[in-house]
Formats: sequence, C-alpha cells, structure tokens
Amino acid sequence: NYHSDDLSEPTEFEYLRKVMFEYMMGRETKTMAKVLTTVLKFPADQAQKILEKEESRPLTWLR
Amino acid sequence: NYHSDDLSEPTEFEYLRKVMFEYMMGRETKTMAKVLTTVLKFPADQAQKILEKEESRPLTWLR
Amino acid sequence: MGVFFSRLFSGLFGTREMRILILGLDGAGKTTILYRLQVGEVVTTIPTIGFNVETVTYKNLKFQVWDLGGQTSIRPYWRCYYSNTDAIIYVVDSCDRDRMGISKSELVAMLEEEELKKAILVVFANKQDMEQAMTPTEVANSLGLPALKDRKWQIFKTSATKGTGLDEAMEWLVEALKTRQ
Amino acid sequence: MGVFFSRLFSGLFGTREMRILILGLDGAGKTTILYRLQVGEVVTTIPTIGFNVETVTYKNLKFQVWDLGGQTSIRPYWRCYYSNTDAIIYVVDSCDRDRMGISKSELVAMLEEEELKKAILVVFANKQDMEQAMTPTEVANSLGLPALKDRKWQIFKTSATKGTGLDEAMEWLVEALKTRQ
Ligand SMILES: Nc1nc2c(ncn2[C@@H]2O[C@H](COP(=O)(O)OP(=O)(O)OP(=O)(O)O)[C@@H](O)[C@H]2O)c(=O)[nH]1
Ligand SMILES: Nc1nc2c(ncn2[C@@H]2O[C@H](COP(=O)(O)OP(=O)(O)OP(=O)(O)O)[C@@H](O)[C@H]2O)c(=O)[nH]1
Ligand SMILES: [Mg+2]
Ligand SMILES: [Mg+2]
Repeated sequence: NYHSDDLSEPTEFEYLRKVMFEYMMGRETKTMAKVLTTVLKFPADQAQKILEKEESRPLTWLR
Repeated sequence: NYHSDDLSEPTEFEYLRKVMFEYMMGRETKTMAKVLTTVLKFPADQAQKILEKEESRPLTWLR
Repeated sequence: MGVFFSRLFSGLFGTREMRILILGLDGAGKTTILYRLQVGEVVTTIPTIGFNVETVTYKNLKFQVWDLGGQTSIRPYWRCYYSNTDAIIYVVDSCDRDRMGISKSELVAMLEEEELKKAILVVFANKQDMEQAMTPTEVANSLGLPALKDRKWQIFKTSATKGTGLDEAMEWLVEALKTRQ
Repeated sequence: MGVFFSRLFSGLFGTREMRILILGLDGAGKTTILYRLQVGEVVTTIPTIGFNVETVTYKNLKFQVWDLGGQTSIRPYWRCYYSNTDAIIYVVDSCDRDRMGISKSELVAMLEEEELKKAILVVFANKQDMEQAMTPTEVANSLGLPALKDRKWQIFKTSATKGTGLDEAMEWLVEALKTRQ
C-alpha cells in the first residue's frame, strides 16, 4: 500500500483530525491516544510512553 | 501547492509526529496545541475551542 | 453487603456502563441504528469519518455505544477501540451481496482479537425492508456464523429506517449481558 | 520590597525565564549554536524536523531557547512559536549566497508579525570560518537590516563550530534584554 508512510488519503486525514479534536478536548483520552499512536505510526517505545502517561492522568482531567 | 490538503510530505508528517509526541507527554502543551491545530488545518472554531481548553488546564498537568 | 448497601453503592457510583461497539462495512446502517437506539428516530446520516459515541439507556441499563466509521481506509483502526468491550453489534447491509465476503473477513479478523474474546456478538441483518434483502439465515451462513466457537452470538433481522427488529435484538443482548459469567 | 525580599522572591519563584527563538534557513547552524550555548561543545547534528528546546543559563540569567527546524515545508509553522518571545537569534549561513534572498524574505515576514513587535533581533552571520563567507556588512545589507524601523537589532560574525563570536553576541543580547523598556 503506497499510502503507508503518510496521510495522503483525505479520509484518513479527516479521521485524524476528528480523533485529535476529541483527544485535545480531553474526551476518552485513553482510547483516542491509542488511535492516534496507530494512525501516526509512532514507534513502539514512544507509543508505550504515551499510553503510560495516559494511565497516570489525574481523574479530574478526564472530562 | 498541491500538498495543502493532506500530509503527503514526509517531512511534515515527521514534524507532526514530533510535535504530537511532546503534546501527548504534556510538554509545552500550549505551544504544541497551536502548532497542531495549524498543521492539521483545524477549522477556526475548533482551533479556538482547543486553545481555550489549553488555557484552562490545571497547572499540575503542565509538566 | 446486602441489598440496601449494594443499592446505595450503585446509586452513589453508578453501575459500570457497558461498552458496546457498532461495527460493519460503510453504509450498513450503523449510525442510523445508533440514533434509533438513542433517540428513537431516523436521523439523516453522512458517512462517519471518525466515530460517534453516545450513552444509551435501555431497560434501566446504561450503555456507552460507539459507532465507528466503516470505510476501507479507516477500518484498520477499529481495533484501537476493542479494549473493555462487552458486546459487538455487527451490522450487515442484507442487500449488499457483493461485499458479503469482505464483511465476513472483517468479522473473522475481529473475532480473532484477544481483547474481544469475551465480547458478546449480535449481528443485525439490516435493511430487511428492501425486497432484494438476503434472509437472516443466508446472511448468517455468508458470514460463517454457524462455525463460531466459544462465542455467544445471535442474529436478528432489522430495519433501522422502519425501526423493526431492534427491540428484539436489544432485549436478547441485555439478557445475554446479564447472564454471562 | 527591599533587596532581601526581592532576592527571596526570585529565589523562591525564580525570575521569569526569557524566551528566545533561534530561526534561520535549514543548514544555517541553528542546532549547532543551541548546543554550543548550552553545553559549550560542537555536537553532531541532523536536520531538525521539529524543534529542540533547552534551558540555557548565561550570566546568571535563564533562557528557554527554542531551535526550530528551518526546512521549507516546516518554516510556515515558525509563527506558532512567536507568542511571548523576548528575542530572536536569526542565523545565516554566510556562505550560502544563493539563498540570501530567501533568508531575507523569511526574516521580513517574521518581523511583520504583531507578536514579535517587541522582540530583540540578533543576527548571527555564521560560518565565518569559511573562506568564501560574506562579511557581516554584506550579510546585513543582503538582509535589509539597515532599513529596519522600531527594532533593536545587531549583527555578529560567528563560527558555531570554532566557537567564535558567540560570547560577544550573547553579551550584547543580555544587555539589550536588561535595558529594554
Ligand atoms: N432501506 C434501508 N436503508 C437504511 C437502513 N439503515 C440505514 N439505511 C440507509 O443506509 C445509508 C447508510 O446508513 P448509515 O447509518 O450512514 O451507514 P453507516 O454504517 O453508519 O456507514 P459509515 O458511517 O460509512 O460506516 C443511509 O442512507 C441510511 O438511511 C435500513 O434498514 N433500510
Ligand atoms: N564550517 C562551519 N560549519 C558549520 C557552522 N555551524 C554549523 N555548521 C555545520 O552546518 C551543518 C548544519 O548545521 P545545523 O546546526 O544542523 O543546521 P540547522 O540550522 O540546525 O539546520 P535545520 O535543523 O535543518 O534547520 C552541520 O554540518 C554543522 O556542523 C560553522 O560555523 N562553520
Ligand atoms: Mg456511520
Ligand atoms: Mg537544526
């Protein structure tokens, strides 16, 4: 698949924007973080760090 | 510029990933949020909401 | 704790919301179903690029229902949502004979995921209001449902636009969720 | 408050870190300069796709120094970093005659931004260790610096790899920051 290294597919780009918006608004951040690291193809170690950070988020920030 | 609607430029994609990582790790989130909404070309109203949300972040979460 | 205290606890903290995912190919009727369940009406939909998530209350139970976009390029991201899922509503356009095979492979791949091992599966053979619709038995066979092992599942014929079949399906799902171990 | 209390306060809360941006075309030497300033050494660099941000202490003053990648496709994002900036270090490869015009237009566009209205400008005519390097006066003229209005600026000849000129430049910058209104 020649798209694998970027986000040249408009649907994927719009998808990213939607998920990002929810993440930045603090909604369902754990799930959104998982999606974001996958869409943006983060290397495993960085994805791991991000997900650990999400686990440790103070609860007050969840919504 | 035919790139204007996506992130088919590898440099931009890598840039996005870098900024995103810092944002998700909670570093310099106000500045990172500004970059992210610009790179991802958020509509003005959504960008506004995101930046307002950043302004109201609890301080403990800044680092 | 006794009835009083357990009531008090669930009153104070709420019972855990069940997490349900609505999955299926693009155009199957997922978003139409979500809002049928939530507000009881047919809404005008556009293809979902992203997701919708709503709280649906059914028979005093609260569900957090996720409706994920089904287009080819974003289907690979379904799996990011699997964690802690109690049930999958898998929606099939019963008239879309050409893509029944694709729908099957997506379903099979999904059910192989460790995180969904205990999830209950309810298939909606949707768009039954259409003349050319396949019967639920035909749909079940096309998807290979009879061969499923270690999975609590059921199929229902539905029409999200007419609103038929949804109640029966949800009733079964609620019972299945209550009685699972 | 008296000296004692003001010392106490800056001790407890720290004085506000000054915010400095290092900008300039790709390959100008920005990252080399950042780490020269921070650790006093020449580091091996790769093109910066993103940014580096470090705390640099100079003469008891703390600076938060941002070094932003200068490649064409990411230059448009410089402006996202402008807010609250006290000074700009603008780095020019003094040997890169072909792109002096591009460097000038980027500088001009930047200085037009409202957010940078009060920022002090210090230009590093870098790579002065190279034979073919333009003189600081030539660089200044190519960038149109003499025509700048309402801007505190200065140009210095530097070699980030040899480590020459950086001290003079930083000394001037510190004084300029201290004495600005
Ligand atoms: N005739 C008929 N049409 C239906 C039924 N359910 C949904 N539709 C129509 O099918 C089309 C697609 O429905 P959606 O709910 O948007 O489909 P979706 O599964 O959410 O699609 P994606 O968001 O792209 O994944 C719409 O025009 C609906 O009105 C049904 O039971 N019968
Ligand atoms: N001869 C010489 N080479 C230098 C000098 N400063 C930097 N360089 C070299 O120039 C090259 C680019 O330097 P960098 O610091 O990576 O350039 P940059 O401005 O950060 O570039 P981007 O990150 O792409 O924006 C490296 O090979 C440096 O060693 C200098 O003063 N003299
Ligand atoms: Mg939909
Ligand atoms: Mg650099």
